Amino acid sequence: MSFSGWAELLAGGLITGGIYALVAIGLNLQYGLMRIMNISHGEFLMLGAFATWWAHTALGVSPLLFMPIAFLLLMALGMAVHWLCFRQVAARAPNVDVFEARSLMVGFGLMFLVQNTALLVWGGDLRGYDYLADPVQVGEMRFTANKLVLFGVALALSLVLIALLKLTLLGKAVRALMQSPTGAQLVGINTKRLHPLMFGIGLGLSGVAGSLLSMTYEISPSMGEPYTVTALIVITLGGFGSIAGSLVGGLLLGVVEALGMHFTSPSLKMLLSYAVFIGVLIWRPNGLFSRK
Amino acid sequence: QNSTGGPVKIGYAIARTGPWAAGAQVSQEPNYLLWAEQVNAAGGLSVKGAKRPIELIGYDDRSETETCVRTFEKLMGSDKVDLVLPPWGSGANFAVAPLANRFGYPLLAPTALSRKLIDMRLPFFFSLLQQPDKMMGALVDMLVANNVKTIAIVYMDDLFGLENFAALNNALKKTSIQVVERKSYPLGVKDLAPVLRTIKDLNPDAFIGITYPPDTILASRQAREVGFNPKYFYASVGTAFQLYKNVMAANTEGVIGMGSWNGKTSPEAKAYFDAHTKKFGKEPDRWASGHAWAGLQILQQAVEKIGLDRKALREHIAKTEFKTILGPIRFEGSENASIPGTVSQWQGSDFEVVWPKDRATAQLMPKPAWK
Amino acid sequence: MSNRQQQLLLEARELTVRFGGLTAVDAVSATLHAGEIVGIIGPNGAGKTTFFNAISGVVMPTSGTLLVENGIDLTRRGPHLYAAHGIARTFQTPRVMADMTLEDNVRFGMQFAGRHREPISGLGSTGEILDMLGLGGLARNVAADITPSQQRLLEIGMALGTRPRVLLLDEVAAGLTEAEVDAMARRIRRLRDEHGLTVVWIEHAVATLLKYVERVLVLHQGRKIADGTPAEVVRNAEVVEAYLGDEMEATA
Amino acid sequence: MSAQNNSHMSVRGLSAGYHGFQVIQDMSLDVRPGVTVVLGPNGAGKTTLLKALAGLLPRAGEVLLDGAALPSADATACVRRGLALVAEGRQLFPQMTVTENLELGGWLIPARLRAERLARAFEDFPRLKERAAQLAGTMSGGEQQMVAVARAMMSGPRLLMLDEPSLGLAPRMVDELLSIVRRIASQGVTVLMVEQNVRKALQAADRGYVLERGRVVASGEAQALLNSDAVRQAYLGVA
Amino acid sequence: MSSPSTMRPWWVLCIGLALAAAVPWIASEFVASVALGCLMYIALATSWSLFCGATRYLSLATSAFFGLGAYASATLLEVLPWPLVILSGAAIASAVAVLMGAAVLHLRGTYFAVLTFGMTELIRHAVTFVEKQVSGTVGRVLTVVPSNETVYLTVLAIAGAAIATALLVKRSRFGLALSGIGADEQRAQTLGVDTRRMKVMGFALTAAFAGAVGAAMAVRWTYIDPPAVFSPFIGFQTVLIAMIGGAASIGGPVAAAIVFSLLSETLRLQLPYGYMMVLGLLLILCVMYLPNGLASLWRRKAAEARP
Ligand SMILES: Nc1ncnc2c1ncn2[C@@H]1O[C@H](COP(=O)(O)OP(=O)(O)OP(=O)(O)O)[C@@H](O)[C@H]1O
Ligand SMILES: Nc1ncnc2c1ncn2[C@@H]1O[C@H](COP(=O)(O)OP(=O)(O)OP(=O)(O)O)[C@@H](O)[C@H]1O
Ligand SMILES: CC(C)C[C@H](N)C(=O)O
Ligand SMILES: [Mg+2]
Ligand SMILES: [Mg+2]
Repeated sequence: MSFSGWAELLAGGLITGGIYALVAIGLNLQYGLMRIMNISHGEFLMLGAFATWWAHTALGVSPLLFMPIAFLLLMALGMAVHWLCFRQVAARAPNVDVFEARSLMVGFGLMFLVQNTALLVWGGDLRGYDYLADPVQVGEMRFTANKLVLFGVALALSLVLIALLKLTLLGKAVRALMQSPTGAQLVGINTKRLHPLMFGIGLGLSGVAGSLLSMTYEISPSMGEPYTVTALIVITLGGFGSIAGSLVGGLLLGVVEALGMHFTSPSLKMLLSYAVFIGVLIWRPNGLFSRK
Repeated sequence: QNSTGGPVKIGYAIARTGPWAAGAQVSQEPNYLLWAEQVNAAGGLSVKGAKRPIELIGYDDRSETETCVRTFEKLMGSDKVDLVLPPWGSGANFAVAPLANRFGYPLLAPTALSRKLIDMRLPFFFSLLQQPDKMMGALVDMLVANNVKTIAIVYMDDLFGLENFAALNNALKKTSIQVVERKSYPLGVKDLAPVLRTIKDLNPDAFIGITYPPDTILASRQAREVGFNPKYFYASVGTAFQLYKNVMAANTEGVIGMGSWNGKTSPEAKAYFDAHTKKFGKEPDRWASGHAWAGLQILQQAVEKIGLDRKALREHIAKTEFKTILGPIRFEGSENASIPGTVSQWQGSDFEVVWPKDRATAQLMPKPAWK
Repeated sequence: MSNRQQQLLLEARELTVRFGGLTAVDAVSATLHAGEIVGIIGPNGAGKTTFFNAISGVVMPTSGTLLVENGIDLTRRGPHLYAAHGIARTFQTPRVMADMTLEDNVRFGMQFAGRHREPISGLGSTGEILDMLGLGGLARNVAADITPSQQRLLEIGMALGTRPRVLLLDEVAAGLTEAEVDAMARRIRRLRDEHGLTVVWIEHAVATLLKYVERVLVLHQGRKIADGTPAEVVRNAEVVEAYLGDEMEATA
Repeated sequence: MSAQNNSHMSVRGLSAGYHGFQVIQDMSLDVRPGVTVVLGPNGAGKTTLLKALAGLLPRAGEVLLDGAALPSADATACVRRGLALVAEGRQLFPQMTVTENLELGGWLIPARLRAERLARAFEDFPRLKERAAQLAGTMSGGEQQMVAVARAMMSGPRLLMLDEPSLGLAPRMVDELLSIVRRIASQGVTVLMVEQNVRKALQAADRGYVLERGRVVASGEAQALLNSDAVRQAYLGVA
Repeated sequence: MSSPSTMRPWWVLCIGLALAAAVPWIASEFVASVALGCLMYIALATSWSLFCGATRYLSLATSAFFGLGAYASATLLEVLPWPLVILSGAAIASAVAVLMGAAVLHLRGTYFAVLTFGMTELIRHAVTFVEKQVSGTVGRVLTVVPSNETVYLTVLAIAGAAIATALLVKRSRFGLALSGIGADEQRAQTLGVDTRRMKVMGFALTAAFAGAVGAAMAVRWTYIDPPAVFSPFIGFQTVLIAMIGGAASIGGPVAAAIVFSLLSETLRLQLPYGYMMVLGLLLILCVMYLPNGLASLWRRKAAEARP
């Protein structure tokens, strides 16, 4: 293969990796920082996607413009969900492990609820629209515009979050809350406000991911599960709570898959990716980039 | 069994949730609803001349074989409905067909596409869609007729993909067409670009994708993205959907795939097409939907003639030729013996049948480059 | 069985434990004979707990050798084997089985490490063990419901349940008043005197500890800096400098 | 510091306990500037008292800090009012580094001040500086105690409450800790401390309270308590 | 050991089994089929909580074992007698569980859950791949299948065996070791438990039941392929049922399997469009207001009854 062919292959892998990272960000905040294993992550992503599709096809709103609105909508929804369910679950659980198990169940409940609400509203068939699907020439390489946008947003969001969590104590405070609720109260962390906010941001980011993904992939109410799985794999690889880890982990996974696909076939690729994933976790049980 | 008066109870389970829903909700269930509505609007289902309303009893099978089996056991075993309609897809039909056979319910399946199912020789089972050998045979004939020398194949790792792939290879054996690449991919694939880039470098005359709707669109979009412009671009399932037009917009032009009819096939087909579009706000797909509708027509005609004696009904269906929107249909064993393999192509706003010549609604043309 | 006083129950040879760049236990060699009662002291972070962890199999030593009764080499083997060879321990931060009753906590060890071991005379049943610790009245309470100091006692009970020959006690008297520490020391002494156990005891209440043990190991920055009778150790300049300060002046 | 009779925190008619089970009954105390120590046997209610004052437990009665009432069962609000507590069980964030633990101690203060105080904490406890990047949960027992004390001081409290700060500390470290406590007190921070190390605690304190079964049974100047028979008998094991 | 209170669960089990055994002959095919669904999840959830409930290792590998059992059944159905087919399903699943357990049982919590999920997917793709290489297609058609009653009685026997095993284990040293691992693994080790061996054994035991259930159920579907038999939802649903019931108890998962199956079936048939929403909502409410599972209902009662 020519040099530009290789470049294109790698860049394609990076873009796919960027998508992986984007999908993982929201869950990383929720699980990595707050131990809420939100198994309905993909469902909220789906809501973001449907809202965007609907706004575009029914109201003619540009998906790009709608993206921040999707963020706010889902964030509000997230805060409401936290207020209604997780607040009480957190208050009643005797320790973090139990909280995790229970929030997993709530996640399943939300998954059923959200997916089937969407089904009632929009029906079960596939939807999609045509937006920014024109290929853009980047040097020798060609990619569709919507994918480049997606990659850019993934990168930007990751960097913003990394900076936010690095430069402020926000992320640490949220993690503190899970490690010792009493300790967190004693240093003055407002436990009642911070968690809904963080959960909301997590869902908001799922919404943004959904919004962007609806430009490149078809959407349906049952589209969520694979994204949840992807997100879970990426955050496990990168280390729970580490945005940088997921970004690098996601990109790496994308490149490895692209190469695997080039040298074998997409069928074997799945086998390879899972083998790599399992191998990595057995070799580095706390994620690729853990210090230990 | 309520043989006189009262509504005719027709039961089915089909995917409203889960992975099968996307297919079932395009090609199958809407047709059931539309059919029942139309028949009832016309006074009811004619049972040997006596008109009785249809009472449709539909359940969700959650895309689970076990749930599907259980529901059909309820419908046929406990509720003893008058007739059943098939579930979606080969997997569910594999499980339900023997059951229907045991209970003696004719099952006219529009979306069960496996030679193995035909080979089980279940007297009560009838398959409406063309089998892989026919579809792939037609495709290869068409490629040969248009002087295609090299092709690349991408196919899916499930029964549908593999059977079609095998049939395609089989059909290719008799030709001099050279296959430059064969790659398989798993269900739920999200990226085919690396494969398409490799294929692009090999520059085949035709691309054959044995794909399901999401991958059909993925392959089309990514072929456009990488600038892969073969003379013939074939992607099997989903090209016939309205969705394809929605997402590919102007780029549908010249894309070929599995399709067997459209509004021009017959006036009845046109009427059906319009009624469907009107009721659901979306077009039926130009492949399986038509076969689903034809299956309902066959059932309706048989009941009109025979009544609800299901054993007699099955004898009648097995022996008679029926008039449908797709033309006359007759079964040989479980197989639809009347409709040959077909190929369709997007030209302008319609998915035209382009092969075989005698069913064609338009001429095949080479695909223009992606825009 | 040979003379109790001479039988070697535990031997650590050049035991080293590293965490990354930090050497928590640095080439410590020590022996423990049947019937001894030994104290371990040393500043915070000296490596006392880590030493316990190593000689009970809880952490893998980076290097060195560990022998238990009859010269069996258990280096790098799992904690359950140490327990099976009669080495029992408590944890500095209590790790009781929170959902089980006190009784069941003590019985747990009896069902595993203690199953094929000879009962300790006078401490053969859960009742006897809990009574000896003064927890008899709480036997049917759930471990989560008792105070931290009581949980430290229960830790001893759990260890005794394994019917050990060697008992490793890590700051079991923390959080007690001077008078209570003294009572605890007498209790520990009884475990040796009346029940024939061999005891190693870590405690920062040096004055009391030194009154009740016969030999003291002093750890400092992971190294063993002294090993002798209490009298010898209090006079050791290095020990005074590193750990005791003027602590012993008040009571000496 | 103009509150009634010179007390920084005054407690009147305090009762507290755990779901229906009253541990502390109708207790009144005055915490004056300087170091006040609370003594008492196991289970007397010392920890319960501190938790109630710090807002970790609901309570009845009146608690005034600088003359203004403190809310009940709202620890965060209490911290905002200048209270800090080193709680029983330390309540560290075990999966975070020492530095992160300390930084979070300064959650409520501006970043610049936080850095300053962090440096100060590292000065007081050199061991923590050595182990700045170690996870708090892997520190030795005594080291964790240092983290807990240092973290409480990060917020720059005006009233510092310590629940058995010497727990698990080596004797020299206890002395050092108490001298740090004295220094803090001399800088105008009021200290209320529960201790089992009675002798050393009373030597370092200005005043003391003795609790038994949820009631104050003795109180007064530290020196006087140290010499009182009751204290000597009950806590020091001397007749 | 044989006081009335310790014998009671056994009586309940025997009576329950006897009643359940009569279902295919006295009730309609559909009722039998619903009962079969209950039994399947009773077997899966009980055997899952036997290990996972006690040790608090959240395994998502149930689908893998189920699928392996199903495939074993599809391959061996024509060459072995039915009981041996079931046993082979169990044996293959537990053999794989031993390997899997040896590789991942040192990881706890979410890592373990995610890894078992990953391994399930790996197995699914591997089976697809191997099948494609060997036979050129995917999936298997099962033509000679035992009668519905045989399948029903088989699954009933497996469910009965799972409950009986759970009862026996709960009172055994093995069971104590497992709950010790759940409470504090390292502490249990220092008290003499060979945790590694116990975990692998427990995991294999769980897998054996899932494998047997898979082997028995596969024949109902005529055609099986990897997506259907390795469907992650089988694993999810098992976990969900066990947790709704209260994974630390035996009665809980059994009750939850029954309640959940009946409820979801009733809702599905009565509310064909909104039933999953209702189910989701009920699940959330259940976690919020009955956080310790259904088992806490009668435990609380029992505690109140005792003075
Ligand atoms: N897992 C670990 N990772 C890194 N450092 C560790 C770990 N465990 C212990 N340490 C360090 O090793 C040193 C020895 O710790 P250890 O717990 O043995 O001290 P100790 O003598 O018991 O102290 P204390 O009297 O305070 O309990 C300490 O400095 C501690 O911080
Ligand atoms: N969470 C709780 N629930 C119920 N009762 C409790 C709880 N915590 C403490 N108690 C009880 O309250 C009483 C006072 O406990 P507290 O912890 O305040 O004592 P203390 O004086 O701090 O003792 P120590 O010296 O052991 O720390 C004790 O009898 C104890 O059993
Ligand atoms: C193309 C579809 C209508 C066929 C169906 N997916 C099957 O399983 O055979
Ligand atoms: Mg220690
Ligand atoms: Mg206390």
